Amino acid sequence: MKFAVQVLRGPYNNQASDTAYNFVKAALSKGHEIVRIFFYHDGVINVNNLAEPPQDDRNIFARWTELGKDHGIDIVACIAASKRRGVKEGHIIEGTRISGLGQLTEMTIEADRLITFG
Amino acid sequence: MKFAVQVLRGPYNNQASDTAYNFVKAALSKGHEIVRIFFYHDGVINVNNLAEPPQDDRNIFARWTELGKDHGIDIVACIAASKRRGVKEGHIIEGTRISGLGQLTEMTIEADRLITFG
Amino acid sequence: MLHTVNKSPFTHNTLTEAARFATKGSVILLIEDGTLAARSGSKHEPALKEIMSRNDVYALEPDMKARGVGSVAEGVKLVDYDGFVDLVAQHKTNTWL
Amino acid sequence: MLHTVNKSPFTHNTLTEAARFATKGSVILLIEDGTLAARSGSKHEPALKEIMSRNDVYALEPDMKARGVGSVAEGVKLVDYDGFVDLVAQHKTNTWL
Amino acid sequence: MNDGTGNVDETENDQNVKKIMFVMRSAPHGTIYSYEGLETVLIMAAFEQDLTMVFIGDGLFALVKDQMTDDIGIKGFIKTYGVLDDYEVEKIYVDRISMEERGLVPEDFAIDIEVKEAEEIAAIMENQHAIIPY
Amino acid sequence: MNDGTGNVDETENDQNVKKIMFVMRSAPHGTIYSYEGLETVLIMAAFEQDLTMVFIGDGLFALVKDQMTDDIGIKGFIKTYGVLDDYEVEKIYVDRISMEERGLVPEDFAIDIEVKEAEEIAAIMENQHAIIPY
Repeated sequence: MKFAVQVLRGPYNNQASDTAYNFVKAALSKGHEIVRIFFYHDGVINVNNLAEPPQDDRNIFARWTELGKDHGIDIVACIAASKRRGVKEGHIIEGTRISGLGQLTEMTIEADRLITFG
Repeated sequence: MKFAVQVLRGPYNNQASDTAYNFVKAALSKGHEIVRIFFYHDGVINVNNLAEPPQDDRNIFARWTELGKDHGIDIVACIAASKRRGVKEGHIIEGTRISGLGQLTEMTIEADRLITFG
Repeated sequence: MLHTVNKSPFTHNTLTEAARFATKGSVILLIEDGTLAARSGSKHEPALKEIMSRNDVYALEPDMKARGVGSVAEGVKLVDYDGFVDLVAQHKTNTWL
Repeated sequence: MLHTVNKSPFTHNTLTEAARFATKGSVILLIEDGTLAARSGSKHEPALKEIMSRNDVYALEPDMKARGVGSVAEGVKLVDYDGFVDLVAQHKTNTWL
Repeated sequence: MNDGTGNVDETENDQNVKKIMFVMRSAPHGTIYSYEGLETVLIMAAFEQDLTMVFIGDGLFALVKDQMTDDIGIKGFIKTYGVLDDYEVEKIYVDRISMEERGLVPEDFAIDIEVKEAEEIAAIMENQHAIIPY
Repeated sequence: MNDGTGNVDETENDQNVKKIMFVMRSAPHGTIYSYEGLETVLIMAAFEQDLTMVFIGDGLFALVKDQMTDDIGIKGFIKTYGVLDDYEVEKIYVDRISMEERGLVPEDFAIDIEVKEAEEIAAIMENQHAIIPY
């Protein structure tokens, strides 16, 4: 089945990023397709590449990059939301991109299921 | 009277930054001293200099810089919280700095009043 | 003591919890979404009246106006940011997040 | 329909609100802080039982274990992330933030 | 059928029209959620999707008339709701219990809304391709 | 008096010891607030302030034993509370009503706490130099 995933909260501050990641991993292992992961609201901070998370905890940023690399998942942060929060082209993690809400629209239309984590 | 101000939420996402700013402006105009403004949790995003807020709305980032410049207020973002959220030395707005929780401790001790916005 | 509350009473239990810790003479200040508690005619008004029987309740007028809170429950005192500063100068402050 | 709830029932009215919109056959899944609703012996348990009289309630076990929720209220079904995925595959999903 | 001008065939286009419901539960100004939510609605309306907006809980306050935000220094967005009509977003529902609990009446709102019971809203919800909460 | 070694005089130091109360109301893991709050407590303890921690509402869940976070992939921090004793943070209070409403008993907590009535906590609150909420 085709899943689209929206994440609305920032990494570490809220658990939404973690739950989304664990959900996506499980969905992939069950053979589902992830159409796209779209970050909105504070969720856009997930793609910031200037973070240096504590060594003794999970690295949320590196996890998204790996997920994109290993499974070819399209990972997009909303440009309007990014501009308000200082997430900027040139300072985002590998394998992600910044784009418009059209990407959210598209994935919602295309997917069998939209699930939001926030 | 000496006030110390702590802000715990990110700009635009929550109103806390706005309320803190309006409070500080009023306190200064009434002759109070602001010992320091300390950003913690997602509050650290207030000092990110990569943001480009919409032209037709207030610029929260520019407001902090002006406040620091016009009134010589010390504005500090917590380093541990900043590292988790991608706020980094070299990418912060003018007139602010990144430092440790010792700065929160110091201002709490020194001020007559600590007020938290979150 | 000044207790500030910035969450809506319709969705969060923050105001109820803050009121439990307000001693005689303590003051409660509603700000941001917390000012939604100061509407008259809502389901929450009796609880607000109960709190006001023990503690003074203020509301930040700029936040009320921003939310189009037309009619203010009787007994709620309105302050602007200057009044907010005065309350903090008069009392130690606890913020109920 | 699958309704997910990630807020604590002790501090937010989210679960109560979600339950009001759950039709017959709809399923509620508690995740994150929402799993605190699945504790047995809490003030919220009667409300949970009331909800379970109409709708199946699941709780995400990894989140329960993370919160040390020792004793689970009778009737709550536990799922792991695989089970969460299956529920989403079976139902359209609405997230109650 | 593609007419060679780059326009997509109408029929094919219709297959891409999905029922999408926005569940608006956030009060305005305290958080940006209701504003950013409205931005999404406008984009999806431009994509000509079959949209429904449902206001539940404190989401209703986003629609209240006479929001004067000058003193908090935040740009208000109540006027933006007026644009929904131009975009043919016309299914705008308000949950009756949420309204009554907040002491609101339909005349308090800046735009035309239809008051519905939770059961009616739930039934419409069941009929959607996707639900987006803000 | 400064002894010339750079050590601050004891008496002067004592004047800088303030009563500071942390009001912990956040559940663990769903947000980072209770964890980042604990980080602040430990720093202030290192500055040898006179600290009190009060757990109210869902804040109590941060202290519950047997939090197993492996399956959510988040580093747990319940063990860090054990350090408080080393830092001589000993005034750790739990609100009785919050505890009972959640079906918790003192034996559920990973560290020694004292159960107090809201009135007692409020009285201690009145006596502080500053209150810090997380």
